[in-house]
Amino acid sequence: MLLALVIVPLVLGAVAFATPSPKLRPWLVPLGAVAHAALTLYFLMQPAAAALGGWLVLDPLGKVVLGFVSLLFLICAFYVPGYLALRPGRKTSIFCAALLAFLGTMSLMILSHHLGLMWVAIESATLSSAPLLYFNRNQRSLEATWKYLLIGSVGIALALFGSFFLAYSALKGGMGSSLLFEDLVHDAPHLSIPWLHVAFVILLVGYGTKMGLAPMHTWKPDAYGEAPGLVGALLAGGLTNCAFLAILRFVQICGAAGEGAFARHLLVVMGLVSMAVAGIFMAGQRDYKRMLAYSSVEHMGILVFGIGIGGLGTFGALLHLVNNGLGKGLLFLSAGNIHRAFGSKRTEDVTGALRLAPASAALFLAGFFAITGSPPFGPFMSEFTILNAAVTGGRFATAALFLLMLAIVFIGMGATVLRVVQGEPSDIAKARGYKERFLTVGPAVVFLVLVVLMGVYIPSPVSGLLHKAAASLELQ
Amino acid sequence: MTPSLDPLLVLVLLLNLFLLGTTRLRAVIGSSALQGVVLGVLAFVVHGHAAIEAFLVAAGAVIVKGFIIPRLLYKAMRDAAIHREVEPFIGFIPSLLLGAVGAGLSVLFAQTLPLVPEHKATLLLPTSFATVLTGFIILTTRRKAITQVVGYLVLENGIFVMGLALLQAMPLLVEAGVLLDLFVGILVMGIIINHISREFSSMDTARLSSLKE
Amino acid sequence: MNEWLVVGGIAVAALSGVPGLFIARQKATGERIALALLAIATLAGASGAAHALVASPHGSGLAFRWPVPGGAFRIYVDTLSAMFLLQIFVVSFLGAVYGLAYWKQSEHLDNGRKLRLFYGVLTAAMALLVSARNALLFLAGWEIMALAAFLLITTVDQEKEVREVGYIYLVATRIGTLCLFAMFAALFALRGDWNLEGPLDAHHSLAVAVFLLGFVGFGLKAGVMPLHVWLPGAHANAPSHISAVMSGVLIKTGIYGLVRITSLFPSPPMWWGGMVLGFGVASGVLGVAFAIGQHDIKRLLAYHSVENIGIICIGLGLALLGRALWRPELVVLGLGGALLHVWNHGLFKSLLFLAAGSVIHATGTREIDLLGGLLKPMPRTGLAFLVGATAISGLPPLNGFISELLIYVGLFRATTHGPGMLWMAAALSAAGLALIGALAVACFVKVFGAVFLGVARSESTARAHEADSRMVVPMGVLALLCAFIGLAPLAVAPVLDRAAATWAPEMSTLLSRSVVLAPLGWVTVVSLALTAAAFLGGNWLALRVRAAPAGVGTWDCGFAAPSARMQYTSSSFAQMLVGMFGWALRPTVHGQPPHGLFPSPGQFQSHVPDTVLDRLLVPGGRATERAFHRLRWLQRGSVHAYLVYILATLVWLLVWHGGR
Amino acid sequence: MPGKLSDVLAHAVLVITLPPLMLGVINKTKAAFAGRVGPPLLQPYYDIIKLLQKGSVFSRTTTWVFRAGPVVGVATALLAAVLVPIGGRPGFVAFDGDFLVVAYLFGLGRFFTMAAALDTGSAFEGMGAAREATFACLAEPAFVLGLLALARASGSLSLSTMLGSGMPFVWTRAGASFVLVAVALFIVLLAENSRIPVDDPNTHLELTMIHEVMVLDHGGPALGLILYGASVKLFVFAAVLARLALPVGIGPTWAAWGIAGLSVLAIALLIGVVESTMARLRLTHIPSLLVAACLLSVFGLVLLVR
Repeated sequence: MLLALVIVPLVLGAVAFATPSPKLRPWLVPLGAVAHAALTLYFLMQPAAAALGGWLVLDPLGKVVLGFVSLLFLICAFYVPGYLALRPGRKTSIFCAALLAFLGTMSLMILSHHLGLMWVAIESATLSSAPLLYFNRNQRSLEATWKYLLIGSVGIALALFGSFFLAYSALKGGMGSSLLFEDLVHDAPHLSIPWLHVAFVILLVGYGTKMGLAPMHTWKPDAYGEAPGLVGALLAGGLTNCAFLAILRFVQICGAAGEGAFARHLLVVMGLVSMAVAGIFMAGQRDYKRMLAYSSVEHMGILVFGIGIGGLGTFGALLHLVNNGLGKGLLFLSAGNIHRAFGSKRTEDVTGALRLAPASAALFLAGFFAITGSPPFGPFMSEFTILNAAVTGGRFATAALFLLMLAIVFIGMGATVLRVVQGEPSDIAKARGYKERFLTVGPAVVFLVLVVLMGVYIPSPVSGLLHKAAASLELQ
Repeated sequence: MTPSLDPLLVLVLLLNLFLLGTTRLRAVIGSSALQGVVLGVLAFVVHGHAAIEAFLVAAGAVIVKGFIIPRLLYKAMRDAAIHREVEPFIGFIPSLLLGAVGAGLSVLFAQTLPLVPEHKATLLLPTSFATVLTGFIILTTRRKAITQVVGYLVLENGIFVMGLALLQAMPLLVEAGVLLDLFVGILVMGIIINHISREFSSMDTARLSSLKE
Repeated sequence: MNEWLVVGGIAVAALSGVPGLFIARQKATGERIALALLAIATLAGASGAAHALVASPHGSGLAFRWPVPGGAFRIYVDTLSAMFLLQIFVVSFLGAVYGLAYWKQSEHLDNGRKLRLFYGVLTAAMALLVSARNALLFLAGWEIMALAAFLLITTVDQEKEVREVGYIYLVATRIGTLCLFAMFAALFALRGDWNLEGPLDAHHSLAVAVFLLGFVGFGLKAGVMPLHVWLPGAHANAPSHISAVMSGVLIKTGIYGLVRITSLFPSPPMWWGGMVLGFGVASGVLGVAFAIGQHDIKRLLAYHSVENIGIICIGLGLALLGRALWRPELVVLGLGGALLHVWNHGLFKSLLFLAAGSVIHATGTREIDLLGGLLKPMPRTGLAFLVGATAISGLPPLNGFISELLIYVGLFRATTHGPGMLWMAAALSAAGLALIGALAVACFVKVFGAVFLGVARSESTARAHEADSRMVVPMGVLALLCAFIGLAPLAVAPVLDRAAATWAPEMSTLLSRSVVLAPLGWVTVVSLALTAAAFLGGNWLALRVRAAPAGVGTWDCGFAAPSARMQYTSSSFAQMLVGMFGWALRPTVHGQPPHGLFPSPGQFQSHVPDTVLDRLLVPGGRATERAFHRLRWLQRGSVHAYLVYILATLVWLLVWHGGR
Repeated sequence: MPGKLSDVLAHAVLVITLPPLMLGVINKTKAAFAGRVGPPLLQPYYDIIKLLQKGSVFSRTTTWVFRAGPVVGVATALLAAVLVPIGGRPGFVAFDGDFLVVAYLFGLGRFFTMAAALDTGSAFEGMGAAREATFACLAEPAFVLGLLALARASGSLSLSTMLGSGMPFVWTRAGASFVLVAVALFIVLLAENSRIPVDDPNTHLELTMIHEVMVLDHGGPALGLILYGASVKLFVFAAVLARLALPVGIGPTWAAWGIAGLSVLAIALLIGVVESTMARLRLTHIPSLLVAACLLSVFGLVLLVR
């Protein structure tokens, strides 16, 4: 029963909220994660499941995203107890509850094949993530949360608007207006093209806001910068990917309607714009968590760019969805540790992390190499696949731009990362006496192992899932 | 398509302009609430012959948009003990003009799109677009956090109008979900506004700009 | 068989540093284990490579499934790969031996283990990439090498300068890697698969892209002027045995890439060869010119790497021209000379860096003008350095002369019989080569004289001591190898012929042997005669002057009290030459010379920055960053502005794209 | 292709005996111009023999490198001398690219001479070494370019063939360019052997000297070796230049050898004339002279385009 994927985390969230013992509570998150992961694994084995009369369907695309989100959450969940132990005197009840609710709503969003329901789910996911951002309870985090909430809500309000346009194009096409994904794909050939175009543009902007494509990315640096590293990982690897999934669904509809070229063109443009903006804002970035936010903007750009290129690029993009998520997890968790170690996220105060928090700094450096697409890490495989798709497609100028952006981003990001890890730590920082703990370093290590694995040996089940998903996107 | 639709839609448009023009915060909230109520009525009128569910949707809209949310906002106002002016970035006349121009453009935009016959006559879609634009204008030109919330609300209203055009696409459950989300969203925003006014001793979101490059 | 040995060597080398991680920092056990493992790896890898060199290559190597998109684990050791493999393993091993004393674990508690870990990884990665036959495997090896090298360069990352050069290196290598991404993508579009195998049509537009991207990507690693920007700083600031490996071996992987890529195209257009030739001459002349201007002994050696890469490129360019014009003898001489010079430079440049390292270790400075008279306290190091200096200047009877001779003869053959364009280009390149040789002589006389001859110019130099035997032995081995190739070039000639046949298979039947084309036998005769004559003469003179009185000062035209500071410094030695190349070197001079009848004490300083890096790239980069900073007000913190962006994007897309 | 035994012997005799005589001729010529009697023709022999018998003194700063300088100088010069053909007669051995060996042998000799100079730690000798190095950098390309022209014209890579019996015929084809090359090589000869106008062997101002100042501290046998080595080097260049300038046909053996020796001495005479009629150039102007030599050779090459 697919609904379990949604119910279980929500229920556990409620339990966590109600649990009196602050000792026990953090461990409910891993519990929920394990349960969710187990369920996910079970459903991934199944051919294809549906529920609520086709409103909830687990199709190949959904399998990829769901599987990844579940994995991401599983690893991050085990970071929670260690992290909360580092932050004594914080109210953990809302935090843990919100985490689990976040997982539940994200699952709902992934499963739902009714665009309206999808909208409801992603809005709820946004709302449930607001308390996570506000965890630090200071002015900065308050401001970040406000911006995240307002911009996000407006964005997905637009998304709903777009969904209506889509429904209207069906209505105009002479069918009953429906927001069921299957109906839309089935009736796609009859959809009214102008409405479809407008609908896709609005949806791209709407869900693009949630995904963090430039120039709708403005909430990202604030949110990722002020949220705990763990939340950053979940947003960058979870919620953004859900929004991406939504966009993928509309690309599918456009493709079915024979308007794939139109959609892909927009995606390529948005992708390059996002990468450019990321590169510009990373240059000389003094705040390493904001830097990670821009890196996330860049990689969202790469995702849509890959889809826009199409062909092999589609597979590359889906592969990158996984690789980028893993890399971001690695980066955010290690960055979180460094933040704890130095008590600051400005590179003026943070230098020589390799000496103060050796493991985390090394992980951070590795994460940097991974996310910038160095062989043999996973992201290299996906970015290289996308590049090849562009070149073999004869789009040399586009490929050249893509490489140029990668270079700019690397130059900017490298400067900041190296400033953080290398050199001598200040005496104030040394005085803090931070110690690496297993629970805070372990999950990051797992991420590192996985991201390397994706680069040197992609397990056949995984590549099978990815190929199926890519195929389902490619059908015109 | 019943003819008694357009007057209500015109009323919605007028409320948009009023929202842009008024200087009083209470009035702003009130008019947005009124707009909600009108929308509820609209929903009922559009599918008047339809079954119980249309009634439920309409009722839900009226209750949530027309009563609960305004209550929340008034409460937030009281808690924050803010004085009453709206404090826009740009004057009221310019924003009125913007609204008017927006409404005009919306009509033109609706013309460019191929409508189904029964919508050709009505102002349904132009109203929707215009309301969405109004929401955006309020969101981008008003200083106070609470007015921005109202802006968001108006944006939603515009979308709701669009939804009226295709009710069977939005079954009751989803419609309810949307309303619920809206409600929770506003609730959370209200809470945050509360914190803001405590932390910053003001709701002026222009102050909320310490996070920047 | 060979492949298995090589793969085994790679695996062992990669892991050589790992056991040390589990051993207490203070213990020396870790470094011993690492060295032992590296020795095993070298034994396996080098023997595999050597076997591939002597026995004609057979079979098609190893091929396993590799479940990544486009990946296949294809390893094949042909003569080209084997030549590079042999050098990689041997030099890395010698460097490791040297490191045992130069970078004692007990003296470097914080970074010793890290250094050895990545030293092994670096060796393995280099060996992997030169034997890989699959684009992704190659790229993996390539980037692992680059990153390991970065971590080795920044071993002492507490120092600001080290951090800066590390960053420059990282950016340079990444840009190169991105070029290679594009190159392999184009290759894929050309071939349809990921194998690095020819023959391919050189006149396809994608082939041109492959060549140009490859030239930039690999040239950045090799340090072809003007792509050399990262090289001087990195070589100067890394620990000396790392510099030795980098300059001796690592930058050669760039050459390997060029050779491998060009080998895929049977009939390259003539301008390929011309271009490589031109850049070769440019890097040769400018590299050595910059070297002459340096004060820092390791920067100086680094610029000489640029010079020697230039010489190698001249050979490669000649070979390309020969292939384009179907002149097999040019292919043999050009490619043979280039590849032999790859070996030779690997030997004498590592030798020089190791010797420089022991000087630095003994005196604690890299500043040439603070050294002097070191031949007395450190005779062995001095002798080793002298051998290296003579060899790198391309003088008989050492190995540098052999490879340059091959290239010279090739150029002269191109001159004597050849169409107009070819022979004029060849003639000018020959003149350029002569200029390079003479400049190298000047530069190394300067270094050897200023560092090892005369008298010490500073306290620390005066207290210098001979290096530890674990540092001297590797230098000795390298020196002997230099002498061996110099005296018995016939021993390596067959390898070069086979390499040429591997590079240009379509010509393999026509290729005559380099022995026939170049006077290698006679060179041996002359060199032996020279050695004998010098030996006899030396002994005669020694006997004749046995009775010479000791302890007298330099006559120096009867100058009364010469002091150490009056010696001709390296900068004064170089002054005229630097002036001659001032148009390119742009030396910065400050200080005021003494003037007037009773001059107040004057002072004079001259400094030669890297024109490309310090006058072009760094300012350009700063300007770009400033431009980016101006765009930052977009992210100004106002949520209203952000919402406007969303609306604007919506409108923009609707107008420009929705309109379609 | 090694020559006949008689040839080898004759060649050896010339190489060993002639060089000092050239110095003698030069000095005689200069004396004649100066209206002096001048030292006897054989004076250089006396000097060298005397020096070889003297004892010597070595500064405490010097090392074995200081002693190696003269030895290597002589060894390389003699080896070069047996490789070059004299008067159309091939050298001991002749092979493709032998002229490169010659050039690089001189390079080696220069390397050690300069190193020996630096070994004294004297500012003067360092100065000399610096100048030697600098000017060699320009002389080398000029030399190679000249030989390229010869190689191109004669279609051979071996000195003995380039300057061999075919010379007269080649002259008929490439005379013009050979004239240019000859001039270029003459300039190179003056520079490489530190004669006026590049350097003044017997000035009394160390600051202006190049070669002489490098060997200031050598005395006794070492100095003797240096003198002899220098003269042999001069002989080698002169032999090449002589054959290029006077490509007379070959008669019977003895006549050929006679002509060879005389032509070499004629070059010496020419040098003497130049030294007596020209003033020494300022150091800063010497590079332009050598660049001019390079350009002459290049023109010589260009003339061969066909």
